[in-house]
Amino acid sequence: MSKGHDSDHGHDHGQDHEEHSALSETALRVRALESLLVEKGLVDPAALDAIVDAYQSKIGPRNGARIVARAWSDPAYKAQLLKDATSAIAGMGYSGAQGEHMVVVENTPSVHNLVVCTLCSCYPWPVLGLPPVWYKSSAYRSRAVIDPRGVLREFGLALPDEVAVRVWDSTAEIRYLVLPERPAGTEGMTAEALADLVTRDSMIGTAKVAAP
Amino acid sequence: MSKGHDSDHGHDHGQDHEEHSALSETALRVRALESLLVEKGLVDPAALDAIVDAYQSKIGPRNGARIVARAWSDPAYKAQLLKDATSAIAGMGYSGAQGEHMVVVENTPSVHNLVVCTLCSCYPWPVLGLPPVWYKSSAYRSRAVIDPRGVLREFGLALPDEVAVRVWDSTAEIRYLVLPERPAGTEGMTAEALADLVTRDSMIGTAKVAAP
Amino acid sequence: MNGIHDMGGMHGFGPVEPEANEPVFHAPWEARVLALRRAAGAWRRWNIDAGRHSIETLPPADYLRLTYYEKWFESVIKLLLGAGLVTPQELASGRRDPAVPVATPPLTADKVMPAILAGSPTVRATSAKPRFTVGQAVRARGINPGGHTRLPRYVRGRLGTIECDHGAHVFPDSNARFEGEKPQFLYTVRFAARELWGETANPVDTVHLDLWEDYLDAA
Amino acid sequence: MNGIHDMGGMHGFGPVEPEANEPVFHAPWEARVLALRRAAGAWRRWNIDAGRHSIETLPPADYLRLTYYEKWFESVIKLLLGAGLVTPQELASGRRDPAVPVATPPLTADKVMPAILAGSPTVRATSAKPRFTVGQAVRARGINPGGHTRLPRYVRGRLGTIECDHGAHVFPDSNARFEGEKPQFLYTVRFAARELWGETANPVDTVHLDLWEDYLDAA
Repeated sequence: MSKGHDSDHGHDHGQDHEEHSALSETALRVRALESLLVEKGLVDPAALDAIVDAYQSKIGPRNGARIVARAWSDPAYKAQLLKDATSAIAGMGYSGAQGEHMVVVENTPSVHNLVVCTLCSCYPWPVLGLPPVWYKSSAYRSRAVIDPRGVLREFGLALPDEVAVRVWDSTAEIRYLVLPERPAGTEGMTAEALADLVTRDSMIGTAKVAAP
Repeated sequence: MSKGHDSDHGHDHGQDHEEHSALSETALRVRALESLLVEKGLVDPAALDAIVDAYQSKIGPRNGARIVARAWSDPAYKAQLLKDATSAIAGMGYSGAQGEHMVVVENTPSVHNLVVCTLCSCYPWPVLGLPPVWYKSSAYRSRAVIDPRGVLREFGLALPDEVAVRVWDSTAEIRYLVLPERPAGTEGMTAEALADLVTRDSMIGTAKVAAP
Repeated sequence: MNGIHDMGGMHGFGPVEPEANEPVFHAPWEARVLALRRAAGAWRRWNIDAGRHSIETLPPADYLRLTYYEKWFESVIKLLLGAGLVTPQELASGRRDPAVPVATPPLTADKVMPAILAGSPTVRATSAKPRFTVGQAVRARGINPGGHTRLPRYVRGRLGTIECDHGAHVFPDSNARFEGEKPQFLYTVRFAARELWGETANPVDTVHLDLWEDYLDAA
Repeated sequence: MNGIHDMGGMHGFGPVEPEANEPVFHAPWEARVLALRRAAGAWRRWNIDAGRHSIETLPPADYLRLTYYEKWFESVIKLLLGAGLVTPQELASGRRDPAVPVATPPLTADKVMPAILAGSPTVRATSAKPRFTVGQAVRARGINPGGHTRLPRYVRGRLGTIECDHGAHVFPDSNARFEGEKPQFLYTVRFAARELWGETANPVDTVHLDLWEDYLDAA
């Protein structure tokens, strides 16, 4: 499944590979630019480290999973989340860049939601962290709107024709989080245990949450 | 004007260059394929030479120029050309591949015609030969239909707003030849002398025929 | 398919850059690619529509990066392999599989000019009647075929006028899939530039496309 | 612009290929590019829409060929040069022009998390009344702006329904050109998949986009 990240296709007759080309040359150029910007006093290297640390270790799909788990466990919170996601999510401590305006869309037995950004790669950073490579790929961006069921099948999710697929193309600064269906067999589980079940893909809409 | 053909942009951060990349490697690969196909008896090397010779020396825009010059000189021929271009052109000895079905469109003081193929690079080979690189470029194919006047300005042709621009997108096997306006000051010239004035671009529609 | 090749109306490709005194070929290998494609095509194991589709299905990044004849070269390899005229092993080794008998080329030098001058007309006799008449208003269908099609995205759903009836021609969508020529009427359809591009377009400008009946509805 | 970035509905890019246990960054330089872009953005010499446009205007072949963070890197260089924060000579030499005084970075380490948590909301107070109401039928305009826009080609000319009113938001088309925020009402608009893609689409499926008033007409 990780074919897109191998570097075994060269530039010459390459496939449409999207990641990791010319890695070492780019690394050198990035280092040179950072060095120049630091020398000019335009950026603070400690701030750069702090930004990297924020997205490397603090902000990721675990945040979204906690939101989902609480919504499953707390009907009042779920109602608030579906009514005003931005404030409900901020109440859990998650807010800001690329999640300034949040909407949560709920999967049900008859509705399946799928999030994409066809024009770039908009994604709800505060709750899911940085997007995976596949979400940013031309394949996903191009196909999610015209062939969502085909994309879902590739993710192993074959939906019956009568289940409505709702695709959310993030064309503005509204960011979407899918509230997946709570799986059977999770009665009585704590919110923390429930959060362990919730995958990133289930909150994008390319997967369901599997029963434990 | 020939910037698109320099090889001074490498693959790494190249411009959208469209021609002449990796020339020597490709040349070797082409030679290997030809050798294999000849060895297998699939192609006759003398036939290959004959095909190259046909398009290198026999079939080119001089053919179209003779058509245009005759139409300027012979009203009956012009009428036939505009009514049934395929047979009128065949009558001059030009026919066949990529010109099986011809239509001639006439420029007038109030109408300017421009030919493109947005989906590939269809072009009337029997009368114009093989298309130039710019005709096959993404820039021309993308822009000719949405911004024909901008394209024409880049070719040095600024048309007044009241002149209708008719763009012909060659989406089927009909091939288009523009009959340019006969320039002033050419009264009494022979068809052969007139043909010397007629440029390839004037028969695509990106230029007018200049007065002698 | 809504492929990278369907680029009518796109922005961002920069200026058109004509080359002064451009040669017919920029390198000898370009001429050989042209000739190889034509000569191999004489086996009639593919048709022009399948040939176009083989270029359209190159990886999009390659489609934009490769030159015209480089695309032709990649395409002819795909076609030869797809038709079984060449095996992957032969292509890799550059040598004929000795188990396969040597063939006799269908196109010899003496047949080249006659073949070029004859071409491959696509008009077909039909007893069918055309569905549309010159002057009639039509709308290009809002379809999105996944295979080869010659209906560009920029006219889909747009209103036009039948300008010319060219008779029945081979239908590329089926022909490219080797599902038959299914000839049907082909029309030149005129679209106002404003219908295609909006109110900023020049009101007297028009764009004309040759479209088959299956691409059109009466408006 | 009808750029290569506007790829919704295109065919030919192949399957979606998820990576198991994907790391946040595939190489340290990717993280540095993310951080450089964010820290340089703190100078407020460009905005998010201009930033997006700088990626959209990369040469299309590069847009498809480069990785996400490679595009970000090329874009941040364009933005830095465009804003005059870095000169071409400095970029080429890698050394500061000694004639330019050393600056003081606006974003320091202590401000990073507060800045991330604050974000940059785009909703704006307005005394204007919304032109459309929830449930109303609207048609996406058939416009083709040459500059930045967030109206994808695949919905232009198509009929939809207002599903949600998000209040007035910064208008990207003007903001990307540094011509002001021109806030206007933003709506989620629901389109039937069949309206967008034709009769082969599933009849119960829908696609939802967030579109500004200037992108819409009452139907």
